[in-house]
Amino acid sequence: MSAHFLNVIWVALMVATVLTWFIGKSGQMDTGAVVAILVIAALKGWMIIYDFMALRRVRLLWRGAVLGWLLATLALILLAYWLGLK
Amino acid sequence: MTGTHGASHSSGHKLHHYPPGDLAIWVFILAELFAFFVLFNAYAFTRLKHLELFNEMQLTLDANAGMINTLLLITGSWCVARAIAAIKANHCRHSAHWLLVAIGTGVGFLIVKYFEYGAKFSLGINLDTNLFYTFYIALTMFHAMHVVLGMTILAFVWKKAMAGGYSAHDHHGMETGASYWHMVDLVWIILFPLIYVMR
Amino acid sequence: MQYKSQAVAMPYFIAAIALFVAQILFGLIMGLQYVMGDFLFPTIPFNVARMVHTNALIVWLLMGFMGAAYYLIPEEAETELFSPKLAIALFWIFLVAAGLTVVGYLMVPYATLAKMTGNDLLPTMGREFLEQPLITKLGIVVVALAFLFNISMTVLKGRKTSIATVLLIGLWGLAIFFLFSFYNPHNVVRDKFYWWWVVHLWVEGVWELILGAILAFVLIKVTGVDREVIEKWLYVIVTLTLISGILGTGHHYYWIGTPESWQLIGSIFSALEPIPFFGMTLFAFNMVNRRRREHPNKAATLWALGTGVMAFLGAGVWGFLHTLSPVNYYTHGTQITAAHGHMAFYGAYVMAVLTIISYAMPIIRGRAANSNKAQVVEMWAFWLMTISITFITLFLTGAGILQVWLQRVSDSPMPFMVAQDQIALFYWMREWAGVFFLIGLITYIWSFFIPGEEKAKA
Amino acid sequence: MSEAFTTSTARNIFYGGTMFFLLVFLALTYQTEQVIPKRDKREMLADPMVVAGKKLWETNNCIGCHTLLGEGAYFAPELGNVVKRLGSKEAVMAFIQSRPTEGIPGRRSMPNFNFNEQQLKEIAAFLHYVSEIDTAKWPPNIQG
Repeated sequence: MSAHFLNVIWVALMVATVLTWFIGKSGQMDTGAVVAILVIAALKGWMIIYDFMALRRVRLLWRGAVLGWLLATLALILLAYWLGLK
Repeated sequence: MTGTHGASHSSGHKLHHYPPGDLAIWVFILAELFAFFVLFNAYAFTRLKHLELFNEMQLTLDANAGMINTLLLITGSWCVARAIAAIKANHCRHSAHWLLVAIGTGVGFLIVKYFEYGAKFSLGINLDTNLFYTFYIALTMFHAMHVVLGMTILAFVWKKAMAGGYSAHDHHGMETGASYWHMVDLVWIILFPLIYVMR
Repeated sequence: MQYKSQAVAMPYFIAAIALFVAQILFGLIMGLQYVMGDFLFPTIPFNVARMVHTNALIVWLLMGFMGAAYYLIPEEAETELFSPKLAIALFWIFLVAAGLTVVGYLMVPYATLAKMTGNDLLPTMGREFLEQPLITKLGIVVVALAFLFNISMTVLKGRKTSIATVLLIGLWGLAIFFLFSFYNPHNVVRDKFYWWWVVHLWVEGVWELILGAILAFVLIKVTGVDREVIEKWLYVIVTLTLISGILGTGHHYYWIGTPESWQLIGSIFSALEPIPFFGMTLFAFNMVNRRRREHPNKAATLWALGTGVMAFLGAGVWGFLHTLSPVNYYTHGTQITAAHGHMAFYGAYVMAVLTIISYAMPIIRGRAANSNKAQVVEMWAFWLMTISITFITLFLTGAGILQVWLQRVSDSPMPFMVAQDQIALFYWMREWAGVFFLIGLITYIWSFFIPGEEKAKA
Repeated sequence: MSEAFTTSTARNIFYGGTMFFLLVFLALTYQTEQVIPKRDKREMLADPMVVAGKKLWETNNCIGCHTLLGEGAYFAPELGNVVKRLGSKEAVMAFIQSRPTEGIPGRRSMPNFNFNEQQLKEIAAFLHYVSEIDTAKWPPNIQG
């Protein structure tokens, strides 16, 4: 992993964090906002897992375990919020 | 200590058999992730039954502090990733410096948490104030203790790095510590929007 | 046997089995009292029988742990025991103290016993499982400390293996947490809170370290798998045990006046408690499948595998059934708890002690393994006892579900005693399963008296 | 398992993880001690009758048959709420006193402990104290 690439990932993560915060600050929390926040969280988690944890080039068993954790957690949270919005 | 993940980066497309660091830490990481998985879901589904309480109480939280802490942890994670990149290029001193900055972000995180909790505790809020605060304090405090543990591990790694204990050929131990630290970051990436932002 | 001081384990094992018999006999008395309320009344009231039943269990498991430690520590440390004489002396002190305590329970009304033994100086008696008179408790502390001294000195002068380390941490933890049995505040909530520091942190904490160490030791011996591999497994299992088990204490803090945040913490971490037990099952089977030799002692291997499975079922699965606070709200303090307790103690601790006895006794008696015939009988005993305890657990679970339904969930809840009459059939079936358990135990003891002609390499 | 998994790391995680969770547990214990004064009715312990009652409870091994707040033996009824179930302390005292010495043929029966009037009052005071503890609405109903 080149240092430059890590820097790009870092900046992307910082921007995404501010974006999440901004969505939270600005007005109504509707379905769109919840989905957006969760998608951002998924992307951030994906970057951390692939590039910081360096699981990108590890065989699927391990990569899948952690990615699966990320997606399963977010999916269940989405379900819970979706049930709450109804 | 073996350096199985060290020199093989140039080889390109071949997948590694094991994740970076000691497999023992990965068993621990998976166990911890599972615990947080249960905690997050417990929060999300308990919230369903107490929507008004959770929505109301969430507004009392300091989302700015939450955001700053997210930035700090991400930066810390980035520093550790840079430390690994540096050691792979055999830049021992650089690597150690990156680790120190990472520990610094952990300190920053705890300082922000100190003020955040201080504001809450001075209002007499504690673990048993109401169901939302039970979750808020249990989850964030449990996570904060992971930050402390992660910092402790990084401190050991830093000490060894300063003593020249790692090299491009052998940095298995550093990768072990790094993996744990990234896990602490990863958990917060979900914790922040869940507790502070999403209503 | 590599070190002759290992032989001090033998009296401990024999006494353990003798107390095991006493435990089961009193269990049968209690089981009968559940359906024939006046049985032996007022000579041996239920509470007295129960004290003997539970305290005999605790003491014989402790005897088993001590015997296990005396057997495996010299072999691990590769040196003779620090003081075999001390070990024998402690055995007699412990046995006499335990015997006198049981005689006291049976012969004297409990209140009188309390008065005679100085309970007024420091009231510690009359709390579940910690009913022992003050002097017995002090005796336990003295014996435990002297035992730990003996064992620790042995390890210090010899090789320090991971198995010995984990066993020592477990044993020291056992002694340290027992000290909380001397703390008995007037405040019932605080009394109960710290009472669990003995009970929970024993059986769902440090005892599991002892269990893991015993299992790891026997598995190394019977499978010939590399120590390196087994010790890694051991560390992973005991780590998972303590990271789930320590906070898992919270599942006892739901309804006793403690803060309600424990409902969250206790539910989450005790929900993780089956994981280390599942790890233990995988561990036992994995090692046996990868075995590098065929050890002549098949019975010991069977006990080791059985421990893995039954500990997971009893402690893991049956524990999980009622550990979440919304479920526990209805099941707390019913026969469900009794069902879990029976299978968990048998599967985890009884079987672990029987595993080490099964492995060590033939060797102490001068042979690598018992004769084929003796082993066949022992395996019969294994299946009889294991299947019986499974049925005891199932019947008690049935009784518990019915009890919860009639007394807790129903729109017109029944009084306790009325509900008990409704579930008498389950109690009868439990008692019969108990009889089969006793037959299994007798079979087990019989297996020791079948001559062992096979002389093989140790 | 492979060489990627070292015993020394596994051991360090064991020590570190255990210390970590022990510290969390101690922190929660501290929190518990802070909160329970509001729940445990400790002011009632100022009454020496309650304290004496607890000792009687213990030295007669009541827990050997009964549960108290769900803990104990499951042979006889829950007593954490018995004062509320029977309606009064006096009713509890009368029940304890009325137990036949020789039991009831074919049925479970509580032994007669030959308590004097003072002791009966102490036991009842203790049970009354326990019934006032805030147990998060447990038991689900008055039958215990």
